Amino acid sequence: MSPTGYGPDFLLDLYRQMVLIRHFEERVKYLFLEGVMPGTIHQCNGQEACAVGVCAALEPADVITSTHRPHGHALAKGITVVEAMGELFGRTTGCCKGKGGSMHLGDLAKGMVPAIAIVGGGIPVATGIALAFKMKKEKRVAVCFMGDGATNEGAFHEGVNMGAIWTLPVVYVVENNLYGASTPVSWVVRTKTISERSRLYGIPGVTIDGNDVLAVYVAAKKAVRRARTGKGPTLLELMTYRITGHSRRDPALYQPEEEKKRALENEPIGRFAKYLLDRQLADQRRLDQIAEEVDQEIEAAVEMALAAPQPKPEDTLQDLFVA
Amino acid sequence: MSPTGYGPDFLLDLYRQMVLIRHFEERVKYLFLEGVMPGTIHQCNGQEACAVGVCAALEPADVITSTHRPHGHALAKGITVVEAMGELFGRTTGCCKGKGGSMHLGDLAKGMVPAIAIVGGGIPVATGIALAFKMKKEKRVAVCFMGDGATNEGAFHEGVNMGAIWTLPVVYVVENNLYGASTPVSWVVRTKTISERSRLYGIPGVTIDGNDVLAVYVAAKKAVRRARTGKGPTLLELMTYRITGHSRRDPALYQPEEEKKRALENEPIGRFAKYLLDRQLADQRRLDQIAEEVDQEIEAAVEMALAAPQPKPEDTLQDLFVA
Amino acid sequence: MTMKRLSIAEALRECIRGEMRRDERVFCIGEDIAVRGGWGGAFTVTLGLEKEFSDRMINTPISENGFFGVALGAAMMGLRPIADVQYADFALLAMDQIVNQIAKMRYMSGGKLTVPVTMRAPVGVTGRGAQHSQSLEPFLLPAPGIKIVCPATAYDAVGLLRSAVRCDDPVMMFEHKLLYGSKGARAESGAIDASSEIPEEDYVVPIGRAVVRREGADVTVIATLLMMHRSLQAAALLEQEGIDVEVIDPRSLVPFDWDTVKASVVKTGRVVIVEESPKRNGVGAEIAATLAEEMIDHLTAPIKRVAAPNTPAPFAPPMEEYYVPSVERIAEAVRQVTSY
Amino acid sequence: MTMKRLSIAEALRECIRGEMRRDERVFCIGEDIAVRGGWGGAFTVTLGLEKEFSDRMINTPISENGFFGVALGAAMMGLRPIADVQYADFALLAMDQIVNQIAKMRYMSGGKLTVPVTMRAPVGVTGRGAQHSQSLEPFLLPAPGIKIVCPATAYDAVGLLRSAVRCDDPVMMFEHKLLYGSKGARAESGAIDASSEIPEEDYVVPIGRAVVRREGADVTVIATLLMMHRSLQAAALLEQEGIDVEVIDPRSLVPFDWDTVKASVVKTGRVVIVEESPKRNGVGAEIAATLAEEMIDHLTAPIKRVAAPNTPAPFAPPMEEYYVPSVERIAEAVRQVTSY
Ligand SMILES: Cc1ncc(C[n+]2csc(CCOP(=O)(O)OP(=O)(O)O)c2C)c(N)n1
Ligand SMILES: Cc1ncc(C[n+]2csc(CCOP(=O)(O)OP(=O)(O)O)c2C)c(N)n1
Ligand SMILES: [Mg+2]
Ligand SMILES: [Mg+2]
Repeated sequence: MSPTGYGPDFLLDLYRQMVLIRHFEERVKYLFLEGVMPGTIHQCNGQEACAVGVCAALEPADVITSTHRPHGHALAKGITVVEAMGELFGRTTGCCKGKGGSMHLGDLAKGMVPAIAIVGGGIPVATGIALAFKMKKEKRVAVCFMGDGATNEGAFHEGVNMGAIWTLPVVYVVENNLYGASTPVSWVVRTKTISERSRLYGIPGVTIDGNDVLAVYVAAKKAVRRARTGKGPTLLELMTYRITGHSRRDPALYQPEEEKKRALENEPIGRFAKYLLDRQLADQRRLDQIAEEVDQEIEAAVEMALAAPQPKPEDTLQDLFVA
Repeated sequence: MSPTGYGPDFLLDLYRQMVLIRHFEERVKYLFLEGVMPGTIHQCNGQEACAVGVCAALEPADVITSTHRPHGHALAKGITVVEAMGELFGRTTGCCKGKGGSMHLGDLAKGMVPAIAIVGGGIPVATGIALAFKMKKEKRVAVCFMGDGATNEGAFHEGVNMGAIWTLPVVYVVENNLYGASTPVSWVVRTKTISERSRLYGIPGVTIDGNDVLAVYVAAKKAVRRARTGKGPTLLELMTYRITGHSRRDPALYQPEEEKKRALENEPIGRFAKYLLDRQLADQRRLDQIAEEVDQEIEAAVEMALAAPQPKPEDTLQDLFVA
Repeated sequence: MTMKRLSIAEALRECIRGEMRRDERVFCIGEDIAVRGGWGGAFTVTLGLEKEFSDRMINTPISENGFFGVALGAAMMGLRPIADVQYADFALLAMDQIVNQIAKMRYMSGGKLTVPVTMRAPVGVTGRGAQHSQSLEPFLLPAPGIKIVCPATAYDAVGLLRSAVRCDDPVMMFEHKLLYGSKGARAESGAIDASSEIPEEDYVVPIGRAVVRREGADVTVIATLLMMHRSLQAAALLEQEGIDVEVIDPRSLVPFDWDTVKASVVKTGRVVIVEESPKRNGVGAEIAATLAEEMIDHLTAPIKRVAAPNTPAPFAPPMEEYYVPSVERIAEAVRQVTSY
Repeated sequence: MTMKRLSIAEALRECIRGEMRRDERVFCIGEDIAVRGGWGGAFTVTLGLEKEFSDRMINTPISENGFFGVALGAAMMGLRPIADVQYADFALLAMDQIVNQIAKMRYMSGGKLTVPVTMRAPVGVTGRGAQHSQSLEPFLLPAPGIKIVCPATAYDAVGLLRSAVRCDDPVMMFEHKLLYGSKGARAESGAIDASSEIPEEDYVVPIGRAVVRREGADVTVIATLLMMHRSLQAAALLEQEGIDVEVIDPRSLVPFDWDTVKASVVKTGRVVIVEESPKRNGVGAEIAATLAEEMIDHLTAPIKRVAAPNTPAPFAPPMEEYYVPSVERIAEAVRQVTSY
């Protein structure tokens, strides 16, 4: 696996975050299938190392944009379980006061723009955030999360090109989970990797094992440093896999069984647990304890959300304009 | 210059076409500045070898899309001077019956879609034309003319990618005249060439001297053959220069004097005349005669257009729907 | 004449299958429409069609502006594409191709070419927040050159889609997520049964012809899609209060069947227009404005529009419920104009 | 108080310069806006500003959807972009960023963030054919979350732009090509003088406030931009026929100054709405619909809308002239409603 030299606190925190996201997603799925949770959901089970590894490389003042699949990014960037769960339940305690919902999770105070559910839509926006950092001479970095499918949108081309020509402090992170919704990436992209697309813009691109949280962290760290020191964008392709449906009740029948099986063996949390155990950075009891703490946190958040006030119907009319 | 082995008729026809386009543009500019011709105009003086070299490589049944700067493409694809001039004057004899105007010249019967004046807008359209050829198993080819500036539009990315993944019979022709309107290409593209962008889509790309009509013809021939034989798209970058304003009365002050001077020395008609004279494929008298014939054709077309009927005001209401 | 009861999603699927069998120039283009084990687009309409028409189900990259342009190019070459976006909101990415190219190409050519593109887009506010909820009708009505249809029943969906595919002009069909009757993983909560008996024979519903869904003497309610169904429910409620409501489903927005609407207004003198979009410049704006221009002497009460407020769609259920016109809000509007 | 007579293009330029001097967060972004020897955008508004503000004139690639998204990102980080497209038609390429992102972002955030983006787009039919002629107002009016202003004079252009730049909400300003008074190579044939005396002092024109351009007792004519000027000309003509026309220039379309319009309707009882867009779902649709809902008892004649026909803009001058409402067409509509 990845280079060592990290303290156990740091490593266990990465682990804790990934478990938090996984368990959050599992709990949410259950609440959704039970009919308790409203709306629709796109979950990131299996892709936790991407969100956690990248966000671990960021400062609180750095800003991310996210997609229709934002739960992991939100939790990794510091939105609390309470704020996220509240939003998924559409409560006033949610990070968007119930106006956003699952697909628009975010809070600028935590460095996350409300997630943009239009595929590719966040790419120019993240570029503009980075432009502002550069113009204001702030040493902050923008990170744009997107899927493989998003790299076929015109917005990708326009956004990344502007990031490149203006040498902006932005990192474009592609979570390549092999599918855009149900469509295999091989049907819609002809190059071997997506990171090659970076060459079109004259910026570096790398393809990384996105299920190896430390590899992701290392690559993100490098890209973020590059951005922060004024050297411009990087296109970071993280190879991963979605081990749940695309949304809601999707049984993902388009994913071949064999592929799914391999993916389950390769999922990031099990791998990182093994890494920690093998190196005796934690014992199983400690890992179990983390899972338990995380579950308690989630459970408490569910209860708080269910007890939290619903928005009033007429709140619909608020929050459009400042004045 | 370019490989020889072409008969003098063919070569003189290329010459004639380039001169026709140049003189057409010059006459139109004059009519426009005089206030006789309505509308606005974008002219292709200096870029004639691109239109002529590429269209010489096409069959009549092949189809081109064009841009806000379509006069040269139209004439090279077989729209007559009468039809083009009529349209510029907004007469019923125009190829679009006066509904289109300069920026929408075209006639499918001649293999040219009404020109698309939204920069980049023709790229997906040409791709769709090629898709139809492929689905209908017709051995026809689509050619998409665009400027350097158009390659930064999202439509470029989306259109070329689809042409590539579906291996369609289409040639994407970029006339790189170093400016998108007034903006230097070096400000907005970071790679050395635009043809490199083709690699992102897994298709070949070449950069050619676009002021050398035979070089253009040879490269186009190759790309067209590739398309026609089912091998998919090529991105053809033709290096050229606009030796007139971007539109209307633009004095093009953003073009450095030194650059303009070099461009004038390098303009395609003078170069090709020298080629023909040097190889004694024609004498000056023959070239002068061509210019004269061409001028007569243009003059006749101007007279016909001025004498042609204007559309009736209520014709505005026609031609929207079939039924 | 045999009949089958089909949901809108099923009926559209069979209709597309039939058109593709009938005419080999017809093909489908869109995202996730041809993946085995997939969903047949976002709402199962094209489910399984790739098995029969492997060459004519063009599964695109996520490139909306791009594939609408591709559809245009193919249509000009004589094919008859059916292009769909997964949610109408995403058609905003393709506005250049739809409004600047598809809608204008025939006109710019001086009527020399035809653009037989059929477009499909699901609309409706359905628990997904602000970016998956828009009714895009108001954004296309100002664009000359596109016909617009909005089927509220499976019968109309089939008849209008047949007309669209066979029409040489661009047609946009808006479909409602809660009316599809999509099943399995793609079922919608809050769905309404819009299924119909679909005759075996090859019928069409002409574009531009409204239908009177319910005859009534007191007030004319005009609504399409989900709002048409809610208007019928409101009418049933109001019947018990002694108010006799006529419900007109225009079915086509462009061209619009003014004759049917005006005849009704002559009869009732009262008009309520219902729609799911924000009120400002919605579908009702044009209807109300035209009636104000041409029918003012027949109106015995002010026209009333029932619509969403001028905000994006909120996520939380209590707000969403407030946002979308309810049966009760429609009924209340009718009461107001009848008691004027 | 010193004054200078300035055209709209000049006045906007000085206004932008002033705002950029006053507030270093203000910057411009768009195509061809910062090229030495260039034109200062399509109509000279930003001409030469790059000399004073070399770091704050962001000259973009031809990427409309992209740079509106960039403006949004920068605005959320506290900058105050002024983004412009060369022709309003091209804003159709950016509808996702404008309608789905810029307009909704604050709302989706639960009111937690602000989006101080100013957008500018030239409209008007000016001899360029179907793709360089659209008035985009009807395409943005249905999008909640964007304020819309339309200055008809240099005075208003300055006052409204100042308000827009200082406003924490997204504002779209539509400017008319024939009113700019652009000079040199960018001069327009058929231009109308819309210049004003511009005071030195720092005035604003509040967004949402209409102005009565001409008082009159017989009929209310509502029009913005070029149509406002033509309406004034029509009013002058009609004065000689003894018809006393009130001309209202709403200046802002969102929010709309209903008070001023309604007060006028109470007085005159007759309304003509003039616009340059195709009639269907144009600006006039919403105004007429609202008046039909709320003012019907004050109307003594049917409302009349004067607009372009429901086609794209044709190129040939005789058709273009027929397409755009003329002074005579406006006058004729007024005669009709006053003789009703
Ligand atoms: C512009 C747009 N088109 C289509 C969709 C519908 N849609 C939602 S997610 C998705 C697939 C996205 O694929 P990818 O970018 O790879 O992200 P992933 O879902 O794999 O995380 C699609 C097509 C959308 N939300 N936005
Ligand atoms: C979508 C769009 N944006 C902007 C314009 C305005 N415009 C017309 S031509 C042009 C420059 C195009 O550059 P390029 O593609 O290099 O073609 P060239 O003019 O050099 O032939 C611009 C910006 C347009 N017509 N369409
Ligand atoms: Mg994916
Ligand atoms: Mg160029």
